[in-house]
Amino acid sequence: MLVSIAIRILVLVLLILPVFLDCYTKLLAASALTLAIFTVSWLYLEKDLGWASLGHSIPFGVSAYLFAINPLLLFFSPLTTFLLFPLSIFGKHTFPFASFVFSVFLWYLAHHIVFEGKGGEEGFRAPSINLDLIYLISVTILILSCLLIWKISNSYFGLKVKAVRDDEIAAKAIGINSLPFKVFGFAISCSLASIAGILHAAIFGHVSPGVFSPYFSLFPFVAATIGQGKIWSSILGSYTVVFLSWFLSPYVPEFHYAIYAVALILASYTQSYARSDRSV
Amino acid sequence: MLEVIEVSKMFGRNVVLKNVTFSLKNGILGIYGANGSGKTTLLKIISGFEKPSCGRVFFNGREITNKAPQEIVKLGVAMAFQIPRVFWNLTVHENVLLAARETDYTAEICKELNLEDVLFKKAKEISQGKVKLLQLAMCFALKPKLALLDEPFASLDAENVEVVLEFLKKRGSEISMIITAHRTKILKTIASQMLEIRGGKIVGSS
Amino acid sequence: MIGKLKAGLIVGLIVFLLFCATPPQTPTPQPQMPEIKIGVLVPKTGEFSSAGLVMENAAKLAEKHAKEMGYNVKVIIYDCGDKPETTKTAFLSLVREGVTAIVGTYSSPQAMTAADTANESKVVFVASVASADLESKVKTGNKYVFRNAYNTSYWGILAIEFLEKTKAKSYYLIGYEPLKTFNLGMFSLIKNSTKAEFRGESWVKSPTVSPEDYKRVAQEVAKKDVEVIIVGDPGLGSVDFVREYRLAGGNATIYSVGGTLALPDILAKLNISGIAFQAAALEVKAKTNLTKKYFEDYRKYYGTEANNYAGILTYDAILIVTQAAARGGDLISNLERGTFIGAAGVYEFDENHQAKWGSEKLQGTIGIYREGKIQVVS
Amino acid sequence: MISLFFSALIYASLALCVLLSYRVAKVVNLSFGSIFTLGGYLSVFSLFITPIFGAWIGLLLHIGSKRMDASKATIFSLGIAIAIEEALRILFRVENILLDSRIFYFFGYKLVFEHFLASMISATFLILFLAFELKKPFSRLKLKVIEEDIENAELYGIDAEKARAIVLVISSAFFCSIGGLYLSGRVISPTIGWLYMIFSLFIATIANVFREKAYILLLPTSFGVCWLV
Repeated sequence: MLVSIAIRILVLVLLILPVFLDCYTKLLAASALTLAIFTVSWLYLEKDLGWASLGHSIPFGVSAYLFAINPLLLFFSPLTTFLLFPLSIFGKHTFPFASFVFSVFLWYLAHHIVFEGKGGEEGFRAPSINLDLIYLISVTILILSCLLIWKISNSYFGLKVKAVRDDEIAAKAIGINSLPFKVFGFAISCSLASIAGILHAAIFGHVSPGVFSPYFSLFPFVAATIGQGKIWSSILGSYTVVFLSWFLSPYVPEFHYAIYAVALILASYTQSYARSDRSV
Repeated sequence: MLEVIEVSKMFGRNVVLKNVTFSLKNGILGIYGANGSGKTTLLKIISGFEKPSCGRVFFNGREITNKAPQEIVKLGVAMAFQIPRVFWNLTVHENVLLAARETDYTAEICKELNLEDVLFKKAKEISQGKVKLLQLAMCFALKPKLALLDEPFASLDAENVEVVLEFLKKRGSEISMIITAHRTKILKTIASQMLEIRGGKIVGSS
Repeated sequence: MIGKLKAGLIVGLIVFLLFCATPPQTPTPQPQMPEIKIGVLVPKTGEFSSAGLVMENAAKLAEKHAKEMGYNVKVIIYDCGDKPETTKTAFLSLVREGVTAIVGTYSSPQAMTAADTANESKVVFVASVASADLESKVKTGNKYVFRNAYNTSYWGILAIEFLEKTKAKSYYLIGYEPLKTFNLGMFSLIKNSTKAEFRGESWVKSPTVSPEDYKRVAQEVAKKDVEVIIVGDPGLGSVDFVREYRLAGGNATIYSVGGTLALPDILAKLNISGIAFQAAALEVKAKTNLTKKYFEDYRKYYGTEANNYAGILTYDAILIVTQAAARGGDLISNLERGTFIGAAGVYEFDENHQAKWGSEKLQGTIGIYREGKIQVVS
Repeated sequence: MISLFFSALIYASLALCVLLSYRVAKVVNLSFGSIFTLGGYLSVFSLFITPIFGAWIGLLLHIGSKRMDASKATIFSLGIAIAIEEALRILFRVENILLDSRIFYFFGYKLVFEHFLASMISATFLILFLAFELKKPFSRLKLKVIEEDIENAELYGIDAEKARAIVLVISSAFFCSIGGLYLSGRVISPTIGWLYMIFSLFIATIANVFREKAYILLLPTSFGVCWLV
């Protein structure tokens, strides 16, 4: 209990503190913040729906691309749900890898996206927004998304979503049609991931095929592993990965990949993944 | 209330049910037969979890053959599986609440089925016998007109068999039931009508 | 016990007081010139880390040479990774170090982001390697961006020059699909301004999509009767293509736009005759007094052959900034007006802040690998 | 055409490794890509150490992911993949490495000797496996039981763990040595193996559709995919 309160206070401090610091720290914090929103979106899909996506960079990256090509296209970003959702036909066990492979495929494909003579491996320039403003927007969105997920998760509706996660046949036996609940859950998660992608593009003012790279597709999984599947600690986990990799990269090349390797190996031992698994 | 007409089911070349026909007005119908005689398949066909190869099923005059299970449930036919299918990561209370939709009724059923002591434990944390009770609780929490109970006494200890028997007798007056079992002894104490099924065919009734 | 503690405390206090009371050490004599801090963005990690190593070595060499010339320079090297995101943060952390200007970056997305960040943080950025469309940035009012590397149209000009010099009668173009936007511009320039006959073009898919596609293209092109093949992919795939093309019996001269096929080590190891390539400078053709020094010292300190594009241009960018900053006053106008000596030639910037490649004193070099040796074509 | 056939042979045998480790060892082994790359880097020193290192990593994989379900074992293999890649990045952060290669004449065709050798080894591997399929019905049956249900197999006294270890060790050793051979003549980078793995994963996925006949249809599938792509 005490630990969880401490974590919440720490997260709040991490959210507020950068407002008073210099541009560089704010950029780092903003980057960690968007990735925290990204992690929260992933965590909802994994916790409440039981689908662990290793290709969550699909909604993240596609929305970032749409936003960069034309900011008005951002309204289409919730449609990215229909890129990720069809992969659920592979079943819960294969879904992580199907989504991972699909995100890698999009990574390659993104090198070929050319629009009005721009793009390709160079990527697109995204509308850049004032850092202070976007930082405040990101903080608001993170808090709102946590609230939203908390609210949905604890409602009767959320209970049905969780029921579908645990056993679709049992859900049918008590009259719950699983499809709409699944689509709804995917839509919530993908929309949040899309928002994170758009914020990411707006912060760096540029979108390149790198948004589909394993760095992003595996990020939420790794952050959630560090946070042991709890929402607040996973936010802290995102900050940890971002800060550690920025600060340690000059000493250990691509430090984040070392963190990734450790987190993936640990995650396969600890039970923090695909929770519906634990039942049967 | 329920009419099953000429229902057959094949898995590949394997015939599991062959021209099964029977009807139920009300009361409790017991179906008995050896393992693999087709009892479970029959219940699954009625509840919509399996599609019959041919034949038709009517409930209260409406055809329910090939309807999705969740639609059949809404018409008032609930099913309790032999191997319990519950929501393992939700608490017992949440499990029953999902079916009952109201807290008071949830509490009532849980009390009747002796689930009160594990009300706020997750389904995966309770014993197998309690899970079996939970499955029944969920089935009846739906307030069905017809309950299909697949081997409700299997893997229960004597004490829990008593609890279930008591419960079924009490509800039997208002809800029709089809209960399957491979032993007839307990079945005879509550069933008003009995069917024997062998090799996918109905061979006798009493 | 307490007594000991007290004694310790008193000793500590005395030491502290003594320390405070010691007069500050006599300051080292101030150098005549104020220190010029130059930030260098190098892709130490990620996809381009092998180029990053070369750039890092070259940057250290530039610092050393500049000091020998009497400039008071300090080079601060930061890792910019392989992504624009990492570049932006690395750029800002260099700004925080208080650098005069920042040079480097490798890929185009990185250079584009660095250019925007330069404008936001009002620090000069000299792109030394990337071939991105930076001129449009300058045109739209970002005066903080310069580029001493040549742009893709100059790639085309060098290719045309090669065709003219060798009096080739026909040529064939091999594009690389992921680099289509680059390749197309260069190809149309070549098609429009050379007398040699165009015999067609093929595109190689990314090996990540089809790992064997280069074989198909190589075998297809080997059957064509053509004198020069111009390869638009300067990456690792170009090596595969060349090997397969020769295996399939093709004997045309292959002209590469640089990159991997311009590396002396690779050429020597590959040992296939008739590979022409473009470079910013080659050791065999000294352009300024720094050319030879760069190549010789690089070999001396790092034990390998010097890189003739990413390395030398980073080296030059540091020297350019050093010379401009040492003149005092506004760095941007110094860069806009001055001329600067580098290892690849004498640099001047045009109105779009692009180094005037192709001018009399600054020209690319075309080399060809033949019978175990690199010869200069132009 | 002949080079296409040789490539198809190599990819078919790589896909066979992927398929076997999926079906028998119950893991979508994502570390094959890095093992392939590792083979390339090791071949700088000697080609003979490649299978040893490969086998060693296979064993590590087996021990590390023992008793894990498919998804967790796969996650584990992804972790190993990234760890190998990262280790290569730290150890070999030098200028581009171009691996040596020799020219070889085969019925008038000019080929890279190492590539030819890789195809021959692959062909042998495929033939041996098919012979095992056809000639040893009992072992084949055991393998099938393991593919169906590993716990059931153990219940009936089949040493599934041993089979798993053998599959992982052999397939990793194979990937590593093919990596050493097939990457010769190329400029290598720590990420180069991914594309070979994804390509063979692709072929294996298509072949997997044919269920029981998958092993026999691997070569035609591989040939078809290579020809199409």
